[in-house]
Amino acid sequence: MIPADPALAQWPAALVLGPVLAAVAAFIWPRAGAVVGLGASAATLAGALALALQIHDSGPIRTVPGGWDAPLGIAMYADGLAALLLVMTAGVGTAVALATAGAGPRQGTFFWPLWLLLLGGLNGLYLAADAFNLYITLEIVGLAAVGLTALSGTPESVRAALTYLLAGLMGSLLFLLGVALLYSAHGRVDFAGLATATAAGPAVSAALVAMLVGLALKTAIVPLHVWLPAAHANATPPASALLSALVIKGSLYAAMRLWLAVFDPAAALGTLMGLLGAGAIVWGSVQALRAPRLKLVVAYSTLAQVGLILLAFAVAGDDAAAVAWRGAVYLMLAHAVAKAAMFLAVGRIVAAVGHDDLDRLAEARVRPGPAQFAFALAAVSLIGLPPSGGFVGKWLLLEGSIAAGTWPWAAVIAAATLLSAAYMTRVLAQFFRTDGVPGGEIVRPGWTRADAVPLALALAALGLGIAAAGPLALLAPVPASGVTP
Amino acid sequence: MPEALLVAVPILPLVLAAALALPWLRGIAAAAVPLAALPAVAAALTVPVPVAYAEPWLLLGAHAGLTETGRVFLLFTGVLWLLAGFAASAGTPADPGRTGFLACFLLAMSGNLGLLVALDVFSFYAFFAVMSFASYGLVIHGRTQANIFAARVYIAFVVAGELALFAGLALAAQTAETTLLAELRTAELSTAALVLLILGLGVKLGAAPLHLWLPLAHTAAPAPASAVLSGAMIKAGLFGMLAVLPLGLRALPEFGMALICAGMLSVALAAVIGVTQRNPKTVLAYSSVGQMGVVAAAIGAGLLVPEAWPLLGPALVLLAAHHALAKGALFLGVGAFAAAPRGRRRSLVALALAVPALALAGAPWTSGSAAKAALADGLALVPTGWGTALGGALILGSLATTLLMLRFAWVLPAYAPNAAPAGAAARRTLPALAATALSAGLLAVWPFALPAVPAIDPVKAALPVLGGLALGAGVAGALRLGRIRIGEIPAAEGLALVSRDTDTQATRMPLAIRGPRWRPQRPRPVWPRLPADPWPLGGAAALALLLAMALIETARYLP
Amino acid sequence: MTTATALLYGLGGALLAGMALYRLVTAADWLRRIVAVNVLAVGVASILIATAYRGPAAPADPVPHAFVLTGIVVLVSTSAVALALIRLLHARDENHHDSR
Amino acid sequence: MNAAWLAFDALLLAGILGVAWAAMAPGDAFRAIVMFMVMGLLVALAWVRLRAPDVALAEAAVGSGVTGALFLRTWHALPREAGRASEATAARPAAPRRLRLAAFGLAATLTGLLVAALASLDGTAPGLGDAVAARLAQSGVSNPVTAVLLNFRAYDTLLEVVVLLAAVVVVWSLDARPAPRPVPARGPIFLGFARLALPVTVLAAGYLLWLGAFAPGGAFQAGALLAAVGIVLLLGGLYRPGSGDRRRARLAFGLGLAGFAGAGALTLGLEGAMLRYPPAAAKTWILAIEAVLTLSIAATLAGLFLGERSAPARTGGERP
Amino acid sequence: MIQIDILPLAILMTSMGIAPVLFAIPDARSRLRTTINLASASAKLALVIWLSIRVADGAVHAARLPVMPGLDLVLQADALSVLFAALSATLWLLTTIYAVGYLEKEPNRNRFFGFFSLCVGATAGLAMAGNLFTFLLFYEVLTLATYPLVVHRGTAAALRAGRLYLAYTLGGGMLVMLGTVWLWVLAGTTDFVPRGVLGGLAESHPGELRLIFVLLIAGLGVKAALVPLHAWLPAAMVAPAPVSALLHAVAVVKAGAFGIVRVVYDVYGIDTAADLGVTGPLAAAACVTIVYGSLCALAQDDLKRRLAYSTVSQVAYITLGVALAGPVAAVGGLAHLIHQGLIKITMFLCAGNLAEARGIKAVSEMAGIGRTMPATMLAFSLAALAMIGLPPLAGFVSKWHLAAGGIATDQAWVVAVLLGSSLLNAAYFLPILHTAWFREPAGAPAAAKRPIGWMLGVPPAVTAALVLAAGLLANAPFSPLGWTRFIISLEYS
Repeated sequence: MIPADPALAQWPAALVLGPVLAAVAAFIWPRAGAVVGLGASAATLAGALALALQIHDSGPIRTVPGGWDAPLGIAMYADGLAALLLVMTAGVGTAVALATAGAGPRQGTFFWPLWLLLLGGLNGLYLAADAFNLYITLEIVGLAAVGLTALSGTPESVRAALTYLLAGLMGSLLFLLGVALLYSAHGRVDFAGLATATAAGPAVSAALVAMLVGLALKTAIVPLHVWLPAAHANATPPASALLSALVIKGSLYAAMRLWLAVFDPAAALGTLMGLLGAGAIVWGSVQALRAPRLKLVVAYSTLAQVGLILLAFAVAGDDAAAVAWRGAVYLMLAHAVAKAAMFLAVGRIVAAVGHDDLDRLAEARVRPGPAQFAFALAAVSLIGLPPSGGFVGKWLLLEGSIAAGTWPWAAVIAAATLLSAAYMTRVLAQFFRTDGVPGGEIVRPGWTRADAVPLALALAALGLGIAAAGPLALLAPVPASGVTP
Repeated sequence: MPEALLVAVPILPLVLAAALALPWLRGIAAAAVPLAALPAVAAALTVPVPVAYAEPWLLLGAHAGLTETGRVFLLFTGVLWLLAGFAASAGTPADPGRTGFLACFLLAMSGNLGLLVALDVFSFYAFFAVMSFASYGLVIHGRTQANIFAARVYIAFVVAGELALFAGLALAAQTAETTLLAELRTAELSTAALVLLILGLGVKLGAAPLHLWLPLAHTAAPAPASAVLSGAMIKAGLFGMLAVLPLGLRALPEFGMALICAGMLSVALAAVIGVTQRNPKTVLAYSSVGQMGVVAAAIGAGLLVPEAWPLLGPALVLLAAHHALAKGALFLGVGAFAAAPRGRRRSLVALALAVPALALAGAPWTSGSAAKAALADGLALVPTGWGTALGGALILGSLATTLLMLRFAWVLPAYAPNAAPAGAAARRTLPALAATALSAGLLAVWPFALPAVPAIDPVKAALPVLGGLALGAGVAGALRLGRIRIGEIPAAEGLALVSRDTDTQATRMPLAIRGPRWRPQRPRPVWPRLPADPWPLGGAAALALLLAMALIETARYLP
Repeated sequence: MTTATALLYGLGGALLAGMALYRLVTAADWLRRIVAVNVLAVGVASILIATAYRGPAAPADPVPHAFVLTGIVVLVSTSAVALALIRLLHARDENHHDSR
Repeated sequence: MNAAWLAFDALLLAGILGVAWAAMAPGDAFRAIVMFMVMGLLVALAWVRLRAPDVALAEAAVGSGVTGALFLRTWHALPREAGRASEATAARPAAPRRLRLAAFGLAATLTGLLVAALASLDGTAPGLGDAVAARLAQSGVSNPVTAVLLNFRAYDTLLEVVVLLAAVVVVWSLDARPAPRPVPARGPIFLGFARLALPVTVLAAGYLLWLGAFAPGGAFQAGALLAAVGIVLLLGGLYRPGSGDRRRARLAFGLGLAGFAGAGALTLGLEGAMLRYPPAAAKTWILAIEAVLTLSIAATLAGLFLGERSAPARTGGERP
Repeated sequence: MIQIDILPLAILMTSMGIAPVLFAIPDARSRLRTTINLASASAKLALVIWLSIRVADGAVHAARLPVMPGLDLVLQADALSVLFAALSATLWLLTTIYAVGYLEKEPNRNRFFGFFSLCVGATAGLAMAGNLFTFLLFYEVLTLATYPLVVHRGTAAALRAGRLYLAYTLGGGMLVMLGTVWLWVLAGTTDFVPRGVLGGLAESHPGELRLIFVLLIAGLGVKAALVPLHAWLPAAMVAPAPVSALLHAVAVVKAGAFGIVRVVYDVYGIDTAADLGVTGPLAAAACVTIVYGSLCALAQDDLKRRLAYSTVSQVAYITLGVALAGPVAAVGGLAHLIHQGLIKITMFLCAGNLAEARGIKAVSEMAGIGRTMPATMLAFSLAALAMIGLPPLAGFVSKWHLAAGGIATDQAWVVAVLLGSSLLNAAYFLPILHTAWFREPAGAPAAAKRPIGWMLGVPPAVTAALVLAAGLLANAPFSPLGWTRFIISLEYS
């Protein structure tokens, strides 16, 4: 477990400390915010990549900060899964940071410390191998996310942030309840110990339920999603991008990790998760089909996408499940990249058109082509059409469910694809519509540097469909043995 | 050299047709139309038979060549096209449809001549199709309602015939595993194949009941076109049958009887309906139907009694040649008559037309009588029963023809086409006279073509003609005395009921199945406003989910 | 739960948590909801403390105590944010009322 | 004897539950807040009873004290005129009845299940008490809780401080306009009390901090006390921060985390593991960190209480 | 194990690679755009020709890139790929020339040509796909690249058509994906191998294989416009003429048909498919489509709609040829893949010229147009007659082989279907010719909107010439027919 080069054992801790220190700096010296933020994000990305390579070559890394080993001490555990999400977070974050820095000081000085805290928190979350440690990282992520939500300062955003915070609070307290139950049942909270601990009693089951629901609240799994549409639709574009691309992935990852590494849930529970997923797909898609605002459409599509990922919980059978899990993780990855691209693109569109009222979009005289193009590319990945990361993930998910012989899930996946296509087309049609423009000549502003980031992200989302071999190699051991620290 | 000549037979008209498409060549091409058929005549006269060439790259492997029969057909067809071309090029350049007409004329010519030098199914079918479809332009040329209606009927029959031919050839070629007409003839063909082939070729032949298009088309088309239509093109059907049917090789009694019946029916119909017509061209058309009825009957006899074929075959060829020249002469003559100014020229033409008319009627010492005699010899070999019937049919045929010719002579003077072909009367008269001369001289040149024709018994030949004359005179007298008027039975009797409202029907199709139309309604987003405070719902949902999961997990601990 | 005392407080914590959950969902005003959250936290905390209790003689298990300490601080921070949001929300409301 | 204790426990619990219910029941917000604070004190008492003095102290100081203060401040900022429907106050109608019933049923069932789960525990789980006791000597401090907080599981504590910073960042990022109603002038009694109380409190805080190493107490409790000092100072207007102080305040907020995380980085470099102190100097490290934390926590709590904008010297509308 | 092969990659890149460039070129710089377009199109054609020569020599070209464990992106050139690639390359060049002329003044040309080349690139990818996975990938790319072309006009009607198009094709794509994944799970491979990859599975899992077949064919049938999955095709007529031409001749419709060919021959293997008893129903579906499409075409007055329905009917010939499970019929079907492409593109280009030059969109408006636009109508007539199946034109060759194949496999009823269909073809094409050539223009002839430049005039002329040549020189070794025979000789060796 302990890698050959002890220096590498420090990577995980550094990935948490770095952003945190940067956050402090950015908070104390607001003027330097952008510089610090960009630098820290890029550095984190580099570190995450290095870690990923290391893990790819010589297996997972386990370190114990403080030098006290679990269960008394806390272990940090970095396997392919964690590494992948670390890279995803740092990568998407860096891109969003670039876009924000490009947008100038409008975002305000508080974006940077918040983002860096979020980054540190997420990194800690991915690396956590201890239930209580996980709880605190969840809190960091939650607070930073609330801050980002309220950043735009509009009344809607404030109300949304408050609802979000409350949901998050309930979630994390349920999670904490789970931790308490676990401790009282096993006398320890480190994953490795819990995984090997015998005798899953009612208390442990209760813990599982409490933790799952707590995380479900934070992940906005339908029907616990009430906070999400408002929160994601009213934040500033970069904030929305971070929120829907990264934040919900944190809690989802935690649920996945616990599900795979700590508990052995009843099969029926998996089915229930699948049903929740199906419900999320239907509800999210239907709402996205009816939403009057562009940003709402994008926000609701997040619900549907999360639902799709949930289906992996329902697929049983060792090999089949392994494939399905890989698919789910890859979907998380693809969704993060594509959704970030999409929200940034929407930001550009709204900036150019002046509103995001879907029905009046076709009447807009200004047509920000590059941004719309980026949106379309991102949509391709979200729908899950080749060549895109979404497609690869969907393929693996399908493969898993078919291999397991669970037909309903395959059907649900197909339906999800078509539904997402439906509501994305609804938006794209507005872009192409030109006869609605009252009289005037249509203005097509050309490229600007600000379009580069969303476009690059969208292209990356497509690239994930071609260059899937590498990431999947990282995930190869998932879930067999790989996820248990 | 011979190969080049054979290739030139269909190609020259094609080239000219193509040249017509180019404005700067149009004049020359139009002027060259009369010469388009020259290679055909030359080839027929010079190329030694039998000869065959293969061109594997063309189509699905094309074979060109000339058979004994083919040569004769090529000869009289070529001659007829030559004369008709001369007449056809008479129209004034002012005529708007002239270029199109000439183009179709040349295409049809190329098809007609080409199918005579084709030895394989593909090129035969190709040329056959070119001829048939190009003739549409000849039939519709006048653009009158009658033209359009005739053209529609014609094209309908053509399409049907082509399809039948296509299927028949496909079936035949597959079963016989060859694409050579000659080998098809010797092969054992399935019934379906034979039926389809006979139908496909029969449409062109124009024997009842597939004749409906013929009177309309021949009436509607301009004189030169009618001449080739009824003189040359319908013979293509006969040529096809001679080429593919196992005549003289195998007995196909059922087909034989069917054809004989069809033939008799044609003769009867032609006589009864033809005599009531007022338009000389229609009368001529019906006489063609009658003649083709005889042809069909003869072929039927050949299928019934293969032994008779050695006699019947040459007789049929002779009949074809005779009918081609005579009918061509008559049609060209009608055109010339209509074009010629009243007076001596006109009466001259009228007199000249008596010759082919008599020939058709089969008056003694005419080609007609010779052909009939030859046929009679052949039919004599058919066992009694069918034999007598056929003999009777033959006599009835010439009787009917005589009547029709009388009728023709009767209605000709009154003939004044609504659109009198303008100008160049001479260029219309000369070919008519030439054709007349040829049909008259046919017997003289015939021995060079085929084994000598049997001696003609003038009395036997004259009887039906005289009978016809008598009958005609009698009937006419009776009608005159009894003050009885007979209305004209509309040509193409069966179709006469069909509406002639062509303008609409030309474009609108009878079957009207609308393609499924997709009416998308954009979903109006009726938005249930997010509750200002959605939290209680979400919280309650969380509690519910907690309970659901808890119950599922609890189930583990229940015994 | 080793001792009756511990069990008692544990169950008490459970009851607290249950009450808090109910009120958290049904309370109509934000202030009350935050209070409910805090009560919920206390409930969870008392379960932990009860777990740590090893009877009057033995020293208690310090790790749960540490958990609770951390939890308290985390909760006060979160509550502070929530309350700040509430104040801000109210101020916005005022703006709205003024603007109307 | 034991029975008596049980009776006491039951009574105490009943009281806690009752007060808690009252704190959450609809009605006057002020009463609810007071009830909540009372509950905090009772809970602290209960935890003392459960031999968790550190936690009790923290609950009293932070859970009850600071949180209560925050609640009161918010309550003070909210409109109290009846009639105006502000979703922040109880003036609005409660959630629909059907939902209330459903929620009650659900909550009740869940509580039942939770109780069952807890009851099913046989208490065989050893816990980590022995492990802590075994390593206490090497931890550098003699108070096991402090040992756990700042040595064995120092990483958790580090992240906890991150949460604290995150909170203050968010609170300061929320900038409401118009500026809140001015704090009412304090009467002379308040000021007198303040003059008397402040020095004492500061001393107490220092004592608590020092105490934390081997007895109940520590950075957070001490920080809470100091925060109280700061709040009183500011509320009483005894100390008016200038516009430049906002920078200093931020510095103070960040200081603790910077110190702690810096220590982490340092140890990572020196010892090859984050927050693994050199065994000999463990106590020094811990006390140093705690000292920094205390100040920073105090500042942070104060900052959370007051928010950025209560620096009077500034006018709104800097940021869009 | 990445495997690089320049030739296939180059063929793909000549159209896909330039798309970004075309997107980036502003509308104004049309000369630059045209240069790039034509250069790449010609380059592609040259490369394809070279490739076909190499393949005829038996050389193997394959490039692969691993995407998922066991699933590679494979570009591979076999005889069948070359057939399709050659068609698309040739017609792309012509259509590009035409499109440049057609869209001279319109806005959004950069978008149009960008997606245009993406579309053709996807077609090339489809042609060279070495396994079903790769095929699926390009199949969807094609769907997406075509949508902007369909809705190019930006009118409400266009967008409606676009929605319909996406609804159908994405649904189909989903079915194909389901089938592919299932096949992958079942067989562990999706490679295209002559005579199929299923091996013993046909005995062990017949039911599943049938279901997979249904999924795949249904999915591909959407693009191949098999009734009842065809409704999108007539609706897509709102697209600009070059797009319709491409849609019907090369890209979308043919992709479906080509996919069906691949599935039947190189995934299942014709024998296995026949043993599973799935070819019969397929043939039946094809026949229904043939007849129904023609019947619908009869009713249309809008020229392009009539052509669209005729496509529905004609493309089913390809399916029919495949489904008849005999070498001769297969030759007919595959040859029709090419022939129908040539014929249909001619018709659509001519239709486009009519609309551009005279604003003529309906058959009823075409009276006497033969006089005013003889060249265009000549090309159109040639194509129409070819479609009816008259010798010596291309259509005859394929029809002949289909009929012969049907007879050879003792399914003579096919001949009946062909006759019926040809009859209907004649019934809806001949009136057009009659109207154009032999009817007097009703009232004043439509005024000329714009002259037909060489860019609009030459492409249809060339394709018409090709239609004639493909029939006249059918037996020549490098004619479509000859190449098809070569392919089938491999299949039925």
